Amino acid sequence: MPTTDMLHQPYASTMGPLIIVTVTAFVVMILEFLFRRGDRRWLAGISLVGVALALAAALWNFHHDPAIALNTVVVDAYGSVFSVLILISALLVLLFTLDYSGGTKVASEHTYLILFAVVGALAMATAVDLVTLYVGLELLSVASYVLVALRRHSARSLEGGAKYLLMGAVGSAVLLYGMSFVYGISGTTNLIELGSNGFTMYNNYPAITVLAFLLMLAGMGFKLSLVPFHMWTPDAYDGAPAPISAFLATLSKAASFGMLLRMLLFAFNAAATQLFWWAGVLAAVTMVVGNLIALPQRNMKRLLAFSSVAQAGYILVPFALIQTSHFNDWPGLFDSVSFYLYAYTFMTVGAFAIVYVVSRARRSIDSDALIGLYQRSPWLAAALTVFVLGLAGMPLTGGFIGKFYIFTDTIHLHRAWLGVLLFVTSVASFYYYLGWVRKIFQREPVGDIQPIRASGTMNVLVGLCVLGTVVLGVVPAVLLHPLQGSGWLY
Amino acid sequence: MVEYAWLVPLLPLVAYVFLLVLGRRAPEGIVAGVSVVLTFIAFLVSALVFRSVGQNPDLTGPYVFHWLTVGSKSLTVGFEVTHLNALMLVVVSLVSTLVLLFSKGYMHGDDRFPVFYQYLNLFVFSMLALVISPNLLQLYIFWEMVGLCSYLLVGFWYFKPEAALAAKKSFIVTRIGDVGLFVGIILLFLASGSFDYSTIFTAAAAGKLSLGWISGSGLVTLAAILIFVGAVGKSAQFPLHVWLPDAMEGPTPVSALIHAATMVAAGVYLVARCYPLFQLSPAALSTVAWIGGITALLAALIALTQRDIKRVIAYSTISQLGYMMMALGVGAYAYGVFHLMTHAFFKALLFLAAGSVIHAVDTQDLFEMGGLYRKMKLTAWTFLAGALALAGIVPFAGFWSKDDILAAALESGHTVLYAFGLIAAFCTAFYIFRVYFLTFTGEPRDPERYEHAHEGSWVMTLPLVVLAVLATIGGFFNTPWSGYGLERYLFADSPQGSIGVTTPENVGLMALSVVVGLLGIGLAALMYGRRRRIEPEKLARGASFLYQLSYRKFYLDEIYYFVVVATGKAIAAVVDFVDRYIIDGIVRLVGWVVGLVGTGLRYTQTGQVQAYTAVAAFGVLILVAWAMWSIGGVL
Amino acid sequence: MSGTFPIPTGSLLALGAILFCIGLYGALTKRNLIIVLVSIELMLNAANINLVTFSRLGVAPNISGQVFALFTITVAAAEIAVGLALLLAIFRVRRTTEVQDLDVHKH
Amino acid sequence: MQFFLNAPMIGFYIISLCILGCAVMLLSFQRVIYMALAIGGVFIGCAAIYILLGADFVGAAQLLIYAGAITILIMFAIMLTNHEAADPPHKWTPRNILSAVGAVLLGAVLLLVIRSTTWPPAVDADVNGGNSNPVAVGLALFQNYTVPFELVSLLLIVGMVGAVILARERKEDEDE
Amino acid sequence: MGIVFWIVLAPVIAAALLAVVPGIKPNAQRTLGLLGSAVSLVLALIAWGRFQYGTSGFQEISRVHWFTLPAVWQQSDLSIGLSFGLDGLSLPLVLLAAFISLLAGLAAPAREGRTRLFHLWLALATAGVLGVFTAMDLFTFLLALELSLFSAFFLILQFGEAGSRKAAFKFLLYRGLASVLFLAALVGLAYGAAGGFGTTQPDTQGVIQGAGTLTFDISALMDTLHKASEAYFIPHVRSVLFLVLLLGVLIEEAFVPFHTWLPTTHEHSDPATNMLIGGVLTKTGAYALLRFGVGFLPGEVRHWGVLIAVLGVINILYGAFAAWAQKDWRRLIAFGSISHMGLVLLGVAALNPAGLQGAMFMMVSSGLLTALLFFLTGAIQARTRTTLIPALGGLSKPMPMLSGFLLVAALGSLGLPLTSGFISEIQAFIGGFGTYPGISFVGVIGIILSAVYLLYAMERTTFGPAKQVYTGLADATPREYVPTVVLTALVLIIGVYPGVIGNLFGLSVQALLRIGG
Repeated sequence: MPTTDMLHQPYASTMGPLIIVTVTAFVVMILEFLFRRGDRRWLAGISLVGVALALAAALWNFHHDPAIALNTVVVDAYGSVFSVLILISALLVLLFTLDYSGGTKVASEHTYLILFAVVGALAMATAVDLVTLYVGLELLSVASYVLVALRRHSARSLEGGAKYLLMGAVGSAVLLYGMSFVYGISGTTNLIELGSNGFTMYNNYPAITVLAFLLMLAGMGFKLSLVPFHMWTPDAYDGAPAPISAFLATLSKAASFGMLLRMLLFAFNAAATQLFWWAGVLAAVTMVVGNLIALPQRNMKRLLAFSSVAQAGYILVPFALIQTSHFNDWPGLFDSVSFYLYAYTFMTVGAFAIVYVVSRARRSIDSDALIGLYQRSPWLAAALTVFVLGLAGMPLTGGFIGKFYIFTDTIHLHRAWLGVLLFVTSVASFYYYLGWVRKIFQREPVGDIQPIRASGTMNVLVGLCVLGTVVLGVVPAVLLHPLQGSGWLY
Repeated sequence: MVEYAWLVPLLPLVAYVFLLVLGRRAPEGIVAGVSVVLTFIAFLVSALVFRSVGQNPDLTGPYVFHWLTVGSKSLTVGFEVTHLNALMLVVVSLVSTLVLLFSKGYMHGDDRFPVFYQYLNLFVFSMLALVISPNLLQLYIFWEMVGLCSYLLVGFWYFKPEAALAAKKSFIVTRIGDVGLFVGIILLFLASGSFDYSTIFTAAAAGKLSLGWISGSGLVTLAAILIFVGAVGKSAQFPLHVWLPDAMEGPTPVSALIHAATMVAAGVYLVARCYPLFQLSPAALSTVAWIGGITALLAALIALTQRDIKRVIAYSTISQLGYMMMALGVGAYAYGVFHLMTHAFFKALLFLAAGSVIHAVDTQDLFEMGGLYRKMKLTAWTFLAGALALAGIVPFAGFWSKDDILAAALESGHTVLYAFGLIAAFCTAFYIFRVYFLTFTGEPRDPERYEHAHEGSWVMTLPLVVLAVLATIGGFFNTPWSGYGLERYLFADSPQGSIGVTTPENVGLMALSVVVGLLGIGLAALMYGRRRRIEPEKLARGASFLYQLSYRKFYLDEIYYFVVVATGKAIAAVVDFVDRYIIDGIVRLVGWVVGLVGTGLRYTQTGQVQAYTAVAAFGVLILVAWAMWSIGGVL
Repeated sequence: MSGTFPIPTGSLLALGAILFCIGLYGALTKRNLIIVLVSIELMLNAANINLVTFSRLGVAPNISGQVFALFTITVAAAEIAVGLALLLAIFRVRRTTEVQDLDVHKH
Repeated sequence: MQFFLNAPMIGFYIISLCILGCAVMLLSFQRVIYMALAIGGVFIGCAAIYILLGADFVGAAQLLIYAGAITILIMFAIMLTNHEAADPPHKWTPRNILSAVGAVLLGAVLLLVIRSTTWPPAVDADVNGGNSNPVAVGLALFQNYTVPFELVSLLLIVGMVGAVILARERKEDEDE
Repeated sequence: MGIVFWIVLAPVIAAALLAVVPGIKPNAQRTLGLLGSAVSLVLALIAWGRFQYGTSGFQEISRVHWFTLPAVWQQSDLSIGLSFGLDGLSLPLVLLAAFISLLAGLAAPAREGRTRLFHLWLALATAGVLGVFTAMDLFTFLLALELSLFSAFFLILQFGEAGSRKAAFKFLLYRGLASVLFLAALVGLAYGAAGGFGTTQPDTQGVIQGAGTLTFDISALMDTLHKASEAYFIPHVRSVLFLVLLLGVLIEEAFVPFHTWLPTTHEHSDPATNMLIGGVLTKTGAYALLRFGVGFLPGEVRHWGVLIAVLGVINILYGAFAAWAQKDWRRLIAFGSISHMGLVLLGVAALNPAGLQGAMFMMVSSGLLTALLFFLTGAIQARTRTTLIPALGGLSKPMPMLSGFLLVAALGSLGLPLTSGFISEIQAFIGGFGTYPGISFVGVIGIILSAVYLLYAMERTTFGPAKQVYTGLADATPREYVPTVVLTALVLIIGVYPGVIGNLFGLSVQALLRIGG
């Protein structure tokens, strides 16, 4: 085990975003403690600035050669792609909270808790060490548990938090148990070392390798709400404050996918063709169940929860393709995963935001609250239409390109049935997504119509999300081009 | 002149377009005038064509233009004049002119007088175009067009439910036959690569018609029979004759023109036109003969008892068309065409006369007429001429043509068909004089109607007179005294000389058929004449079954209704049921099941976190156990 | 000092596995939220036993396993702290600590 | 795998028995407070195993954090909530049976996997690199695991703050 | 950016303007929407004028590179773009689509507060179908298909009558599924053509090697698949791909037994939507069958010819019988069009010039006639408030012109000569009899049945005694004359001189077949 020169490490180019967000988190926390009274929305402003800086740093990292710090944190293009995604969703979620905390009273600590969670997420995206990944995951998770339960006087919120915590803890126990086996048969927790002795590992301990892989996959499955580990999802999303639901659906999921990809591929690259079939099974089950269960759902947040389950299934599809691909092909798979995640993030945050605005204005979370939205607020109606059409995979949104990309992957790599299943279940999802659209454009009798107005922040947020969704659909090259250069060196 | 034959159909088309432009409010005089004049010019042109064809047989080649390319084959349209269709042109345009003139009087005062003339002109155009078509495709096109006109004209009084029904029936029943023609010409096209008569006949004669799945001779027979099926529909031959009597719901001039003189004869014309093909297939020919014979007899038997004046004449038409078919079937090509021509004259005459009567008394029921001779002498006399021609009494036109046919049937060895023909001839004489006596003689049965009856204006009587003259002398075109002019004329189409058989004079047979005709007239006179010797009612009661059989048209309409229509409706109902409840039911079931599964899955979200964890734990268990089992060596 | 270690790897791992399953069973069946949390801790402990075992007896014995176990312990502590705080909050609102009573969310 | 008796082996069996016994007790007690005590036994037993395996520092940490802090925390939690809480007597309800089947089957699969694997020879290796165990752990922490170490500190802060946020009574947001 | 690009883009621009320009009056909104289709139509007519009759390939090619999918496979990137072009197969359908969408826009009544949305969706749907017919690569095709799917969904949903909700979702789910099957089959074929399903054995790690460059370009794929489809496909893979494509066609085109969405949709949609769906949208499946089925896999078409032909005949008869039993004009028209499109299957199965040409004619003809029928029944419905056949009757009296045109449309539908229906029918049957005489023999019964159900409906609609309630209803207004006369004229023009469009696709059809060997 090499000793490490702590002083001469490429901190800036690797841990820049991480450090910036951490510092911001502490600053916000301390300021929060110091100024206990009054409106503290400006704290969110500070955190926004911090995240924006981190985002700039992460983008700047793109232009750097891949580097590794402390044997642990690596920033290659791949890490940057995920860091940027995480920071973008953090930005959106923070914008969301700005409006939310203005409208609803929640414990004001959410700002720095979110920032800490972002730190965990960034660690998950950039670490190449099982311990770091695990700790990052837990940091994200623990912060999330608290965030979900943040409306401390609401049983819904608390119970959502408790359920998330219980299942999350079981999940991390399963994950950890799997990790322990990986460590046992390789003798290292470092992904790069793991990658280099993967062959020996698999050849000597095939059963243990498979076992460890599945346990880790399942453990991550809890976080990613893959079927059958998804059942906490609707309850937690339902109970959590709206921005936190969006946070769980996007940021948390993106980070977990980043971690899953890196962890599983590094640890099991040699055995990839034997192992990733199981990801395909999970993806298939997730797509089918996630979409079916969403069909009769009327509660908008729960529906979005199930939708996010189904979408996780779509994103998992490329993982299954690892089974049939060459190592050289993998970057393409990551590209499709990350592209879809980007598109998904914009669409989902936007949808949550509008659902929040509408449900607050109409004092109902039932999807019937959407009826007549087009008359109440054409802008929100149009935006929500864009989001759900995107989630359904309509052309000219990022969702379509993303699905198409994943689909071409499945054909490339001889898992066409998964691709077809993806689209078939998407067709089933038309039913509930467009069921919303139907309600949005359904006409209400005149006289009952009170316009819905969203706050400025919310409009900015929704605008950004629409922009993201549409830009990714119309000029996908914006993202595809940088992705093309991405790959990983470590 | 032949190269101007296209003018013949074009002139009525011009009239049609002109009327279309004039619209529905045009004055009757202009409408009728333009139509009659243009059609009359068409008649003159066709007469000139007829003459020049007769003088110079070499000028008849087809004039065609490219129409559409199918694969490597070029389809053409154009016109062609043969001896046969030159004759047809004359007949059609002549009868058309007369009927158009007659209609001026008959339709006077109708709301849609211009529309009626539009339709008629369209019909005349289509019929003439059908006749001069140089290929089967074009023939089929106009074949359907005349069908359409028939549909429109039968349903002209659309507000009468019977007319609507009859129009529909006429179209659908003829369409059944048309499908046969359709398939037939497609097969011929596939086998020969062309729709042109000449190409097809040449190939057929050379034995070069071939398709992979059928022998050459089999194909000829099949195609001929399919073409004949088309003719059966259009010419109202058994078993597709049921539409024609119903078509009498249309205005009477329509019946005269379309359902007696021209369109229904198109089937006969078609068989005649395709005669080279039929000649190659004895089976097809005997099919034609037998269908014709059966139709002639059957329709004559039905006509015996009908009460509606137009229906009697309609069945008569069917019967006479049967004669023509029989003639063609037994090989007497020239006689078939000859009868077609004479029939056109006397049957148009009969219909127009009947129309004149109907116009006068406003009823079609024979038993509401009577004694009209006193009011309508001209009509009665002309009707008598037509009736005598139909009954086959020397020297009226029908005698010559019908007698030739009967003689040819006997000559060719079809004794049974000859017998059929003879019986039918007896019936013919009987029923047409039954009509005559019931209508014109005796006492008026409905005095009120009788009071209003009067002869029509000259536009109505002139055509009657012209046709009566033709019905009287029309037979002389093909008698020993004219040197069998028509035969010679027609045979010029064929390089081999005569087409089919001709028979020598047989005075015995002639006498026999005249006697039979006279017997029929006599019986009619005994039953319906001034001094009744036989009570028809008693007879009807005495032979109740036979009477009912005839009066109910052998129950064919009912049989068809139950066998075809009801079955079809039942299938439709079943299909609809299957569609709504089984196919769509399955679809809804799938949707329902999916929804149910979704709802079921939704109810797995019990809110119990330990249940959630249990599901997850089983998920892990299944994954791990499955994997361990599949890699082997562990479980 | 390379001798043979007296305890077979399999036995230690088996102990971990059994503990893991007992923890799982507890997490699935115990009614009190605290005990459920505790059962989950058992599962984490099982993983820790594995880690420490492998740290000594794995393919390449090294200290990492122990360090990992330390991290796990810390993480578990944080997790249970939050869990217990959550429990208190729930108790305050719902006056219960039974898992079955967490049923606000359904379907 | 050879079966032989020696001091560490006997110790291992005793400790294992303790751990599993306590764990089973945890499952079968009805009073919540007893369960909490049983868990303490498990934690201590684990610490013994760690020490047996030469991981002295981890064992100590286990004792301090788990057996000490966490058990106490649990006690507090029980006291603060319904300290009379008790499970009803154990019954084989369908849920319990199903859970037991699941757990047993999973255990069986895991054990079979472990048994079917040929583990590397149990070499009595030195993992401490010549240092004492705590020093070795410290070196590893600060050389290779600096980042997780820092992260875990954040985690602890989050845990602490989170616990405080959730647990404390606060007036300002009661009017929600 | 060639002319074809603008043909597709014009409605999109119109839609975008409709979406963003605020505060314009409904009439202006309508004009804006119409302008989009009108520009498309004019451009399509110009393209027609410039059409090079001597060539069979795509003309007027416009390509726009859009983005590049970093390829997973063989390190070759997949360039995704929009490329449009016209050939003899697509130009008639483009003209049809532009025409009918313009007329549908004209036919649509002004709607209280919803004119904007209606024309927006109409324009987008138009752009979608135009894109489908002009697409020169698979991605463009699929994209356009989806666009038309969603836009039409909204048209049905928001502007239909009671029950339109279920109908819209049925439409969406069915056609969505069809799109998926197209996607699977077409992308699969493209990969196959690039050697993706090569006969090369999997290597040691189970990874299958391939060779060649991936392209979505339709003409390139036609070449490749024609030359070497044996080399690139294990036969059963090719069969599976073809069957998936066929299934997609069957669903997309509403063929029995996957048709139930069509009657439901028509029954609950407004006339203008029905014109668009019945006239244009239901031709995309058949177009795909020609373009991809025959164009890419003629061997498979031949192999499965009996199946396709039998399906065709089943559709002809089933549609006709079902139409006979219908009480609602709109359902009747729907089943009638199913029956018509059955003939397309028969023509395609025949795989000879006459059959394919008949299929093309039938698509155009059925489009025109269905649109005309829907327009007329819509106009009648606007007056009588019903399309139920038993409730109508004697309409010739109050509205002779509408009745007259309805009759023309019905006669065209039943394949009367000198209408486009006949040209289609006879060529399809010539094709059918050329290859499958026995099956075609059964199919011709459909000719009788079409007369039966149409005349049956006519008898109860326009004939008969005039009903009291309908006296005094107005006949066609000048605005209604435009679509009626234009559509009728087109039906007749094609019927009288079929070469007017037949010349367009003659060569393309032969090109399809020559490739078929």
